[in-house]
Amino acid sequence: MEGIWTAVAFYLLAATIVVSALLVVMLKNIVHSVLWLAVCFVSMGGLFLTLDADFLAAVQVLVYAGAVCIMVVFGIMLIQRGNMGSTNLFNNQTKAAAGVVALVLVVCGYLAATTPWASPAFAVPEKTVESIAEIMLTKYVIPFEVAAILLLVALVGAIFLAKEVKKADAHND
Amino acid sequence: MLTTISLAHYMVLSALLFGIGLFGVLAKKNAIAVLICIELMLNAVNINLVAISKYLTPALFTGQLFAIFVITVAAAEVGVGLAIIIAIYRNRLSVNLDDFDWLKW
Amino acid sequence: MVEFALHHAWLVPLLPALAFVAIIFFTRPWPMLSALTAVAGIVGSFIVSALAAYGVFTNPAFKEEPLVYAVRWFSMPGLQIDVGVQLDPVSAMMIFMVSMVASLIFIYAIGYMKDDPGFSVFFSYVSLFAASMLLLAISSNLLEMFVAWELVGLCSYLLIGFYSHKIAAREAAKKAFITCRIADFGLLLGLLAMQIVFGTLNLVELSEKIANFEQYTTFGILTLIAVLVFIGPIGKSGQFPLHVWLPDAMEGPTPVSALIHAATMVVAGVYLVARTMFLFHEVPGAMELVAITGGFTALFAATIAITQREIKRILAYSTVSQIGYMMLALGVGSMTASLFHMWTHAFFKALMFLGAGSVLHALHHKADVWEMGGLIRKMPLTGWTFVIGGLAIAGIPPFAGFWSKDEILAVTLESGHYVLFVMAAFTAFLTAFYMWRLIFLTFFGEENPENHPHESPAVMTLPLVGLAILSTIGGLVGTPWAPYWSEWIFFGHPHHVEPNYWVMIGSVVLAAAGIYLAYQLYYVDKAKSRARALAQRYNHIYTILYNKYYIDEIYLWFNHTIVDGAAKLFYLFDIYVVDGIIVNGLGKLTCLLGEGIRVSNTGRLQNYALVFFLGVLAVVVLLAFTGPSAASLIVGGVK
Amino acid sequence: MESFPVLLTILLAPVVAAVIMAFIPREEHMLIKCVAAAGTFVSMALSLYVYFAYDQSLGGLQFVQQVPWIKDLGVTFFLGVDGISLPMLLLTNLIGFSAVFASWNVNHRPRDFFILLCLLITGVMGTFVAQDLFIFLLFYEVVVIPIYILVIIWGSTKRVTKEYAGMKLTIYLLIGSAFLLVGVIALFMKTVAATGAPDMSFAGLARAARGLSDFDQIWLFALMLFGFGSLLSMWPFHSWSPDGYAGAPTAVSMIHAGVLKKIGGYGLIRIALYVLPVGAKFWAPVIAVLGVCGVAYAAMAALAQKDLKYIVGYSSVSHMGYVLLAVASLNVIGLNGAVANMFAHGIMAALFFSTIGFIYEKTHTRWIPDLGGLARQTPRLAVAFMLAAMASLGLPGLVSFVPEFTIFVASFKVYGGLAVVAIAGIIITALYALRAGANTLFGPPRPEYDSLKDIRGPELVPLAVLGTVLVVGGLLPFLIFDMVNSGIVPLMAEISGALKLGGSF
Repeated sequence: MEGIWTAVAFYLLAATIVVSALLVVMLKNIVHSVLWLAVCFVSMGGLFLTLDADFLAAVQVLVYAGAVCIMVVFGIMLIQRGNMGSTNLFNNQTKAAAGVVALVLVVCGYLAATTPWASPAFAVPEKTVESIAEIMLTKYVIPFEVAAILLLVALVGAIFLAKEVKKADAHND
Repeated sequence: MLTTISLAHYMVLSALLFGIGLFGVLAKKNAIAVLICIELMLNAVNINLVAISKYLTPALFTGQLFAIFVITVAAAEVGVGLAIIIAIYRNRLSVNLDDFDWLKW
Repeated sequence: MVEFALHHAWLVPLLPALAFVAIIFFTRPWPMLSALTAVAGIVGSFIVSALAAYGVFTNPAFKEEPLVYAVRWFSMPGLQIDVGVQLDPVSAMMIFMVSMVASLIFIYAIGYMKDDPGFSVFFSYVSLFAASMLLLAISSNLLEMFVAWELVGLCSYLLIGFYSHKIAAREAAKKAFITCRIADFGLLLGLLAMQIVFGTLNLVELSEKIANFEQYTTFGILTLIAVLVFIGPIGKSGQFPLHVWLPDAMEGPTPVSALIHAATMVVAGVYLVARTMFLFHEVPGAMELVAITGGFTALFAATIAITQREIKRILAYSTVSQIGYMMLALGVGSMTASLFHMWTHAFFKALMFLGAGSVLHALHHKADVWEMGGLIRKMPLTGWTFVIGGLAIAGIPPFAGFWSKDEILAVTLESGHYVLFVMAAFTAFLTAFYMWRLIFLTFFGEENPENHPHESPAVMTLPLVGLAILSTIGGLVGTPWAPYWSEWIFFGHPHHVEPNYWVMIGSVVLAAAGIYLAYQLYYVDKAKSRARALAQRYNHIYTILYNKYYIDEIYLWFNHTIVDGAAKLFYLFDIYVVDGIIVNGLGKLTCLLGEGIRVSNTGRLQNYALVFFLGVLAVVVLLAFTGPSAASLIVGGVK
Repeated sequence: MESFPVLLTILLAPVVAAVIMAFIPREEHMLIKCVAAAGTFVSMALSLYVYFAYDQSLGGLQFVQQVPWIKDLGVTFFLGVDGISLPMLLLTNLIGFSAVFASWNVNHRPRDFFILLCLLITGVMGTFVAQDLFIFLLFYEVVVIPIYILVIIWGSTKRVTKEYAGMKLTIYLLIGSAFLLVGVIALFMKTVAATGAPDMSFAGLARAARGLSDFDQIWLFALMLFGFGSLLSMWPFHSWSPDGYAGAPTAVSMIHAGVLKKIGGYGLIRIALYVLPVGAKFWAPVIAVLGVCGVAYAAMAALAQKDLKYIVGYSSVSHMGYVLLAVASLNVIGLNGAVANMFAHGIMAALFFSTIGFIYEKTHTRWIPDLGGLARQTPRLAVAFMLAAMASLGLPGLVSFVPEFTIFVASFKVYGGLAVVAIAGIIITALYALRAGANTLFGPPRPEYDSLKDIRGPELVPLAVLGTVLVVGGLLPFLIFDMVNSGIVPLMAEISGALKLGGSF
């Protein structure tokens, strides 16, 4: 019985994800795209719940829907002015891109569908957070720290890049 | 068959999402849109990671852990990417990727 | 002394060569010292060769066995070339004659070249010339001979072009060298063939091997070799059709003309054929070729000579004609007669050239005989010695030319070449005519009031006297009644021609007739109106003869049109086809390819990503559907 | 004395000079030139010593130095000379020394010029003393770079720009070496597969290559023939030669025409023929035909030239045709002639180019119609020119006659009619050489050149050095031939078996 609910949840979430992702790509207004992106991210969080990854779901919603989307919106605000109606257009290699993507889908879909996956031997343990914490802070502590440093560096780098370079400007003027 | 959600379902979903993201990356003019679509692709990967973690190695949690790392990196990437786009915009007054063909020389 | 000379005969060419080196490097700033060095070199060489010749001609053993000594020049398995000296009667006679005539010419040149800015250089060149010629004469090896042969050519080039600031001299020098070069090509081929077939170029060894040539090769090949070898003499000795350079060689200073025409360069060809007589002797066909070439050239050049106006040019054609005689004699098989004529010709032709030089010296290089006249009164010594020369070349007994020319006619008749005999006899008549035409126009008749001639200094006239004496008595060594010559200089076995009185009388009559005709036309008829009328009446023939049958023009046309045209064609082919289409074409193709491929390089990231994903897809398909082995083939490096 | 590394010293003397020059202030022109001259003089003197100290009766490699270098590839730093390489080494140093003096008047960045020149000389020398294929290729590549720089900076632009000339020269050299490299690598792989022990030395390769199949030998030889052939300006891969020489500065023309080109012929004999005799036998007719084509074709093309350097450029193509013909004859006489002719042509071409360099320097033109009558104004220059021209047309008594004669003997024997065409080249050569001489040196002197100064002082060195060799080598040919012969005979003895057995195609 629980399987059916899981299935329903999966199909609903999957549909939301695919549709919102399509909208992200298709819409002509970049702001709308970002909004649909948020929808997509949130649904993804839901999908993670169906996969027994509750901590990840939380992270997903926090980081993606909460931080990334907002950041992108700010980015758009800094850049796009005037008419937002046609800020998100296709370029002239759209058809070729569609072809490549179709090929990718065919190949990936075929491979995903035909590969004989092993079935899980047992269920996912309940205490996901503890389990993750355990390996993250023991076995993967160095990547963890590196990730932290990476974030810091990215932060500094982003600030540096986005900062207005006064001298260059003066030079340009 | 439809009712039991197997790994293949997630795989196909992930492939779909990846394809949509890829399409966006290849076909959108706006640099920010491309950035967004890259996020979609990364999410597709995350789906895979988590799904495989659940269905193949439920006890190890490495899949989930990697997903976390991916999210971290993605966040950093978005930050830096946006910063780059802003810097470019400031110099070129454009975020249209069609205008950026400096790699030609 | 004589022994020393015999065993040190290599000094003969070496002494003038040393003089050359000494002048070039040391004495050049002091003209007189240079001249003395040169004269010392050649006189020393003359003394050695005289002693050597004495040694040879007093020892009959030399008739059978030449004295040969040689050192290795270079060698490798299958090819050894020695350089050395071969003394036998022929070479002894040759070095004696060459060094004697050259000594006289050198002395004469001191006077003639006086005040010339290139005095020292001149003497260095003529020294080298003499050295090369003497080397040619005593070589024991055909390659050594070829070296000398070419060096003679080089010296003639340098000397003809001595007044190189004159375009005519420059062109004449070039012409001489290249004409001879064409001939040398044939000679070189002949030498190569001999080297390959017989494995040696040593004269003695070759003569032995060619006597039994069947062991080595066929008769056809041998004939071919002989013909090839003969091409060389055709060029060097100015035989038809390569005679064109000889008259132009007059551009050099007069002593050079004498040196080239009388004793040295042009007779080198005759000498070479004589030296390789063992080869020609085996192939009658080649002998015929030699005889016909000689006979034809003799007549041909004589006809040209009768119309020429420049004094040295007439002499030059006369030389061509006389060399023709020598070739004729060789061709009919008489080396004796041929070399005898060479011997006498050396004296009287040198005499006449030096006489002509004396005239030119006096007239400040006015060369047209029609503008001269009566010079004998002002320049008696030059004039009378020239007359002796004229008598000698015309064949009036007892002067030297008579004996040798008579012998040639006799052997030609004896060998049964009647056509050639008639040609030769007619040539004798023409020779007497044109030579005396020259003499009457130049030395007799009325004086040209524009000229202020004066006799040349003693240093010039003394050699003239010496040569005149030799021209008078030089033939007495080979009269039919005292045939010393044919006892020593022969091929195979001594061949003594019975005195043929009909031929003798006939040739004297012909010569006298020629002289008489010239006397009538150019001396008795003071206004020369009959001569002019004759020329007028036979205008066509006269023009053709005066223009030397237009052979120079034909060659010039060939050279400038065909050769240069071909060269231009080759060059254009090189620039536009080899370089243009192929080389630069490849370059252009590369550029074009680059341009083409550059289009794909849009510079747009998304475009690259598109292609990149196609690639990824390809790899995925490869890995997924064909397995790792095929993939590793393409991706590589996977083990 | 045996332990003294004399070859290494020869090799390093110019390098040391170059290093010293690098520390001299760039304004000290005279000092720089003197150092360059000293460096090359040491090399020349030592190579003369080696030439005469070499024991011909013993033969083989002497003055050997061997240091293992890359074990996995069987590479040793292997220097040594034999009768084939020694004349080439001597030639390099004679020309190198002369080239320094021929460039005595270079005043545009002389320090850079002479440093590059010294490196170039070292590179060329290295190819001749190396007895290891790897080292040979290494030195060969060392040569290319200085050449390019020298041409594009100090070259001259006439019919083609100096940039074009330098580019053409370099690209041709590189294409040639690329094919060569493919051949060498393939050869190496094949021999390693055959013997299992990597050995890059010529002798080792030759030994190992005896086991190769005929087919392998043939296609490997083809690659090497293309590589060495284009270096030797084999027709139709010759077109870099006239343009390159015309664009290059005097010293580079001298070295290039004099010795660098000879690397092609040397390699053809020392490597391709020695290692792959069966291939050589297979390709010999082709080589002969190309050689004869080169002789006749280039001589005719030279006849149509009006630029002095182009004449000599084409003439050198023509003379290299003789070398090819000689190699193709595949017998002792021919190979002797080939090596000796390379030596002779090197001396002659270097003298020719140095003379033309001086003429150009003084009159600022190489265009024959603009010249004339120089013999009056600059007699020594005229002597040098005529010496070179006469050597070029193979005048006996000068160094090139005997080699040409031996080549003719060898090729006439093997190829008959084909050789006759090549021999006829001597007529055309005479025609263009004398024409050039006549129109440049003789005729009425031109008033505009009245103030020209004849060559003197250091400028006389090329004439003195090269002219002496020209005459001495011509009068005493055994000095060269005995040496060459001592190298050729053992080489032929080693491959004669293969030459007889092979060629089943």
